[in-house]
Amino acid sequence: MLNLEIIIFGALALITVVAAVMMIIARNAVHSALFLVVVMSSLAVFFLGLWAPFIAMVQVALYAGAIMVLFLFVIMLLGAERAGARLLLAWQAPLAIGLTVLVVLLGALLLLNTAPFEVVDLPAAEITEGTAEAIGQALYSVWLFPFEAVSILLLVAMIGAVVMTRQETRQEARDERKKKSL
Amino acid sequence: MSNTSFVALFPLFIGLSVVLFSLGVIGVLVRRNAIIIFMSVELMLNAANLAFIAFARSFNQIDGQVFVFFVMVVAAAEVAVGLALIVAIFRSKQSINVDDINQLKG
Amino acid sequence: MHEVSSEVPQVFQYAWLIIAFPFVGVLVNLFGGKNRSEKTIGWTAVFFATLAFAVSLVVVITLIGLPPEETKLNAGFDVPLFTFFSIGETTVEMGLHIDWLTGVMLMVVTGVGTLIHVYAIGYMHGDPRFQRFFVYFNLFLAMMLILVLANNYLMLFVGWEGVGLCSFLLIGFWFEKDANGNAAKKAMVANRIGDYGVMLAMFAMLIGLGTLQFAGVFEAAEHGGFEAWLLPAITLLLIVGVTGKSAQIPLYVWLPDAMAGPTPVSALIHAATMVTAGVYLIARSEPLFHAVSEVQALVGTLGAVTAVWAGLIAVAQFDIKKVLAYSTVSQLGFMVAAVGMGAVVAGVFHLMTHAFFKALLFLGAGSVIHGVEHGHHHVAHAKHDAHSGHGDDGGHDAKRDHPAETEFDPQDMRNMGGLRQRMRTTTIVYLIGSLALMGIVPFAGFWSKDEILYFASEHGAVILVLLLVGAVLTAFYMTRQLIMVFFGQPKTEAAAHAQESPRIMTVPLLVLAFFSTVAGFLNAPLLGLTPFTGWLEGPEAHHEFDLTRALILAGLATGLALLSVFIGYLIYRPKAQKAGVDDPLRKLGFVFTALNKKLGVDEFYGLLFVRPFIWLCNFLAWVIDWRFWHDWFHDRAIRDTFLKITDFLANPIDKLVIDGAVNGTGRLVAWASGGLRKLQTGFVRSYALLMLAGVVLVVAWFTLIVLQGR
Amino acid sequence: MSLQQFPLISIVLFFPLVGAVILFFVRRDNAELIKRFTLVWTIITFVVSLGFVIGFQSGQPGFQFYENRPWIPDLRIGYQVGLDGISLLLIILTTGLMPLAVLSSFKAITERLKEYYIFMLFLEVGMLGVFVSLDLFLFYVFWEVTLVPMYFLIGIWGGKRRVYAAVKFFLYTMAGSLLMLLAILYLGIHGGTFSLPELLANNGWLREAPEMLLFIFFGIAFAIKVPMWPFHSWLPDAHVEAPTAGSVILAGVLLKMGTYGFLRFNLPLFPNASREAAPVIAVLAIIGIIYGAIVSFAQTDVKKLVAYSSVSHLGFVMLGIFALNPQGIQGALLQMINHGISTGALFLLVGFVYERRHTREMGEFGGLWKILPIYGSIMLVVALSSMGLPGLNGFVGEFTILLGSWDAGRAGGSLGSYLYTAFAAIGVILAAVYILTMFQKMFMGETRHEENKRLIDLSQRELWVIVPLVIFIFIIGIYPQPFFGTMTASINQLLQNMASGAVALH
Repeated sequence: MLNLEIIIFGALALITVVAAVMMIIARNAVHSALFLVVVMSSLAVFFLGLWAPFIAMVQVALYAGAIMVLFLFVIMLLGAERAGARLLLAWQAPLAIGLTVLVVLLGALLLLNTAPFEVVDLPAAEITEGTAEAIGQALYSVWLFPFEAVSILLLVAMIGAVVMTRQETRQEARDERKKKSL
Repeated sequence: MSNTSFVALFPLFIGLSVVLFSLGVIGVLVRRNAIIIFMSVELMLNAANLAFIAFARSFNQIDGQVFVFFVMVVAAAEVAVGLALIVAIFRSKQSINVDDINQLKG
Repeated sequence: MHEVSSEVPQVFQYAWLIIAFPFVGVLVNLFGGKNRSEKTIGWTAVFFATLAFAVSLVVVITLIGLPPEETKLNAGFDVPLFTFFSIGETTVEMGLHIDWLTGVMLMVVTGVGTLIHVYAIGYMHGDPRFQRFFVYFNLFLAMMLILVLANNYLMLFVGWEGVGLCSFLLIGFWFEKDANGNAAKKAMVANRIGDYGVMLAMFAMLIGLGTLQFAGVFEAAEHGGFEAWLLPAITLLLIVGVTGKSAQIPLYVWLPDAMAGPTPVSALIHAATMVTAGVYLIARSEPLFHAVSEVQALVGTLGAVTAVWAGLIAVAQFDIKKVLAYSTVSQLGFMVAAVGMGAVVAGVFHLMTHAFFKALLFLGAGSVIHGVEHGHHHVAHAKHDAHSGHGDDGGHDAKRDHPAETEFDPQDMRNMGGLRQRMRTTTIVYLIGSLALMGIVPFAGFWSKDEILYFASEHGAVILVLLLVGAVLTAFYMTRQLIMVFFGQPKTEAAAHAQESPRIMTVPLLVLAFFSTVAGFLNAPLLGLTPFTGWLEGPEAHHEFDLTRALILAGLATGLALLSVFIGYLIYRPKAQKAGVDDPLRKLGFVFTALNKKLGVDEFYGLLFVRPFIWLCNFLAWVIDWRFWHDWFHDRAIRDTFLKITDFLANPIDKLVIDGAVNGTGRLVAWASGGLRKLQTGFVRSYALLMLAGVVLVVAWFTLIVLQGR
Repeated sequence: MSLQQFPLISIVLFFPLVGAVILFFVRRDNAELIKRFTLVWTIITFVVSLGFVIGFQSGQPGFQFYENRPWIPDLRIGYQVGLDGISLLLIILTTGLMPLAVLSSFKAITERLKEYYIFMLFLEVGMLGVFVSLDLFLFYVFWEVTLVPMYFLIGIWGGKRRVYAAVKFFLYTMAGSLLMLLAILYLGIHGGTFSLPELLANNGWLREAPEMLLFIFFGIAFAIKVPMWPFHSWLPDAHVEAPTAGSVILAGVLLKMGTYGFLRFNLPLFPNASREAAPVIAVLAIIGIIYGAIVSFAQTDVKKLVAYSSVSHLGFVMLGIFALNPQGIQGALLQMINHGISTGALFLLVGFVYERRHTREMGEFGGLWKILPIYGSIMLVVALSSMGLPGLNGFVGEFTILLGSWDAGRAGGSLGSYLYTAFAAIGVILAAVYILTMFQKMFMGETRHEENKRLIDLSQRELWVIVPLVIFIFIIGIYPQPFFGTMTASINQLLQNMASGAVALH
């Protein structure tokens, strides 16, 4: 049984990592986006296995669905599939990769040298499952204030996005010209 | 799928999270396409989410999941604003190459 | 001696109305006077002045009814009003003080003031700033009343400076002419110099004696217990103020220039009331002066010298008002000498009579000017029928109607002569005023001047002789003026066509003439009439009166005056008939020119004070403050030094870099600085990379700690 | 008293800030709305601040409306505010001048309205903060906060050499305040707290402190702000270049921050040093009085004249403060208010005529009184108040200051203070000279310039700006006791503390 778990995990993890790597190295931005969708979907499966069905659903709907569609939309809109012809900072790539590997190794070293983490498996009945209800309970009781704050943040972001991308209307352009002539 | 057993793989989940996060970092540092950089950031966020969920499961607490929820909301907001920024920049500079945007050069 | 009666009569509680009424007049005319007719404005002002007069009258009548020892000088009643300020140990309480000195001043100020208000309605007729004039006039009345009603030096000072302000405003009333503005400024500044002294005197009093209330100050001065220098200092500082306000040497120079104002102003402010404020101040502070006889002697001499000095200058003036102005300075010298010697009653008495006859003379002169201008206008009108379309509105803006003929000066006595035929009333009242001023029996001036001379004879020969000379000069220049203006033949067309002034101007003249005649009998010791002394000094006061000496003095003074009149008549009578004849006194040559040029005092002051001051101002402002401190020190020295230092620091470093490229040491610097500069690439990704490097360092640090901790 | 517990100070303090934030969201092309909003907002601030006057208990020397909240507790820095008799009138002056300054800018400011009014509101926050802060650190923060909006007010809406003036203003003040920051840090570290009341309560540690050095460090910052001679060089530049409202606020309130600083910090914290430095400062103040007056006389630019006259007037204030007795200090405090009113009004009036003729050279005017009778008359009243005519406000301040300076000699028993006073009082004469000369040059004489003949008298809006100030000129001049009454208790306590602090050290 353990093996089955490992196999499932291993397969999914492999898919995830490969997709992530592909996302980074893909020349075409559209491809990158599609690989990212793969990563996110497989992560959703992980979430499901970790007793978080609500988050898994949200992950699929929000990330794999909405956000990625937005990405694709912008890529298509700008025609930016192949941006970045000039390579200014060539030396940066190896350095970045090296540093990342270094930090991972250091982290590993750190973890291996700390006390091992005891994981106690609980019987199914005692596991708190992240159902919509449970999350809702938590959100509207303990986390009410952050929840509201985050909703305002969302609103602000929405307005900001609208303001930034808004085209100047003709009326305004005319006003601007008038002011300059004054 | 089993109810309980994934928890035994807890270290692996953390490891996976680390790998994905590192890939995100490399993506941010290596790619010049602003959109891809953005996607890499999303990847990093997702990696963190995975760690959160794994920890929530192992500690048997719902708070981790709630936090993931918040992270997602923030990510959504960030994407909205970020993409709007990219669009705005593209309008003025006809490019989304971050290396072209260096007005702050010292 | 200075105890304040506890029972204040009910009437005095309302004495503040005396001040309030003119203020109400100011407000009414200021805010309600726009677009009103001259009549409304003028009579409103007169109305409020009359109200003040009425209340004053009630106060004075009440004073008569009270026992004299309660109402004599500096006994009187205090009516507290409000606390002006109270800080630490120093408190100033605003309030009114009512005794006979106040009573006399009230009568003079409101009485003469009201009459001149009436006169001004006629005189100012047609002036474009008619409203403003009466606002100022009422304001002046209010300020003067504050001055005389105050029960402390600070409130007195408020009135003191207030009247100075009104004087400034009214001298500069026709401010279009630069000379008027200059005269106004000169008056205010000279007064300010005097006020400086009064202010310091107040500090000395408030700190040294603990209070500014008259009663308290005098009591403290009597009891002593302070440093010896305090009283001399206070009195001397007060004298500085007096020389400013009452136009004594050395600050008298503003008063003749002040004649630039309209004539009613000269009469009210610069003859009858404001300039006597200094005399009032010394009279009021009599207990202080009493204690320091040296200062008294000084003041007496100062006044006497001023009397002669100004009398001399008056002899050689041609401007009808300038003669009167110097005469005023001279007469103020008499008063100051009197109160300086301690003869408060005589000084105040002369103040009162002088107020009547000098106001009369000024108003008479105004009437003359008015008439001559009218005549001039008439002549000019006939000549230039075409271009002067104006009717005969007020004579004094004839100049403005005929800018081409500004050379005609309606105030120059050489343009007059023979006016007695055309201006009968004016001539008569002017004659009365002149006789009173000369000190001819039985007019008011005789009695008051005689009393001053009597006290001077008690005090010492110098002052007496000086004052006698002053009296002789007075008689002479008044004779000269009378003959030049009223007698002989008209010297110009204008004088020939002069016209008597309207009733509204002559009636106040007649009233004043009446008082100039009879006011002297209020204090005529030769006749045994001394109610005035009784009022001011109380019943117990009683001087040893030497009748023989008084008679000799009176005879001497009158005789000298008559002699001087006769001499004047001899000199001027034959020459006064023809036009274009110069002053016979010019034969004196250099002396006359010097006197005519006012002894060069203005030029002297200009050379000694004004020009150096202006030079100093310009030097400090432009050379020291601007070119040196602002431009050189800040902009050049500090800023450029800073720039040079940075330059100095930058260049050697640059050179180091170049040198280093040669000898290798600089390479490190170049590399480091280049590397550091490269960090500021503006590339976001580079920054992110640096961040990652930081993360690596932090994690490495942690790892190190953990590994070490094991 | 309920009003005392109500956090009125915080409300008044941050009310303009809220206004600035709201203004931020107003469309910039809606000029009328911006102007009216700012005006109404500042008026409301003023009305609310009148609560201080109503709730103020004048017999009490301590801080009232006191609030204390932790801010940076680790460094023992607190948000500690309160007011007493020293700051009360200055606060009212600030809130009261603000609507007038705003109203006066309605026509003068035509560009970047929104930023202008936002800066004005910011400035008000800073100024109020300076006057209410009881924590040294908080005080410093507000002190610097006032610099920024003023810098922009001069630098953006100023005259021809505005950038030069703004930079000079900024650098000059900044240089001084850095020294003050050092001294504040020293006090905070060695005294264990930044709170002024606490520092005063246990000032025993000051025994070891280099008191004179700290006094000088604080003193230079304040002296530059005052500005005391010879640190006055930034003032004419700043005043001449600043827009009218900027000058009004600068002269009316910002300069008072310096003198207020001396009163609030230097005297109580360093009593011995104050006593020792008093003669020196008095001499500097007297030089300032006479020098300012003399230099004013030679000016041809009327705004510069008024600016230099500030040097003279502030010299009086400094002299009063360092007389170190109730008369001098209360007189100085009242003179601060008076100067705010009179000089503020003078700058406003100069601004009015500048808006009409676009020049400030006195030679360009002459005979204005005939054409602008209302303007001339108001100018006369204000000018007279500035030269200290009795019955108007300037006199009361100058009189009590000189009285205090005269009194200062009684304790020492030397003739020195009498000489000081005699010299300082020369300033009163000189004030008459330069003010009257200015008045004569501008308003008397013939109207020589054709342009001047077409000038129109004050509009209703301008009257609304200037008349309140004129009314206060009269009120303070005739009945000053209520104003003195508010400060008596605080000043007495200050002097008592100084005396006892000095005794404790010897």
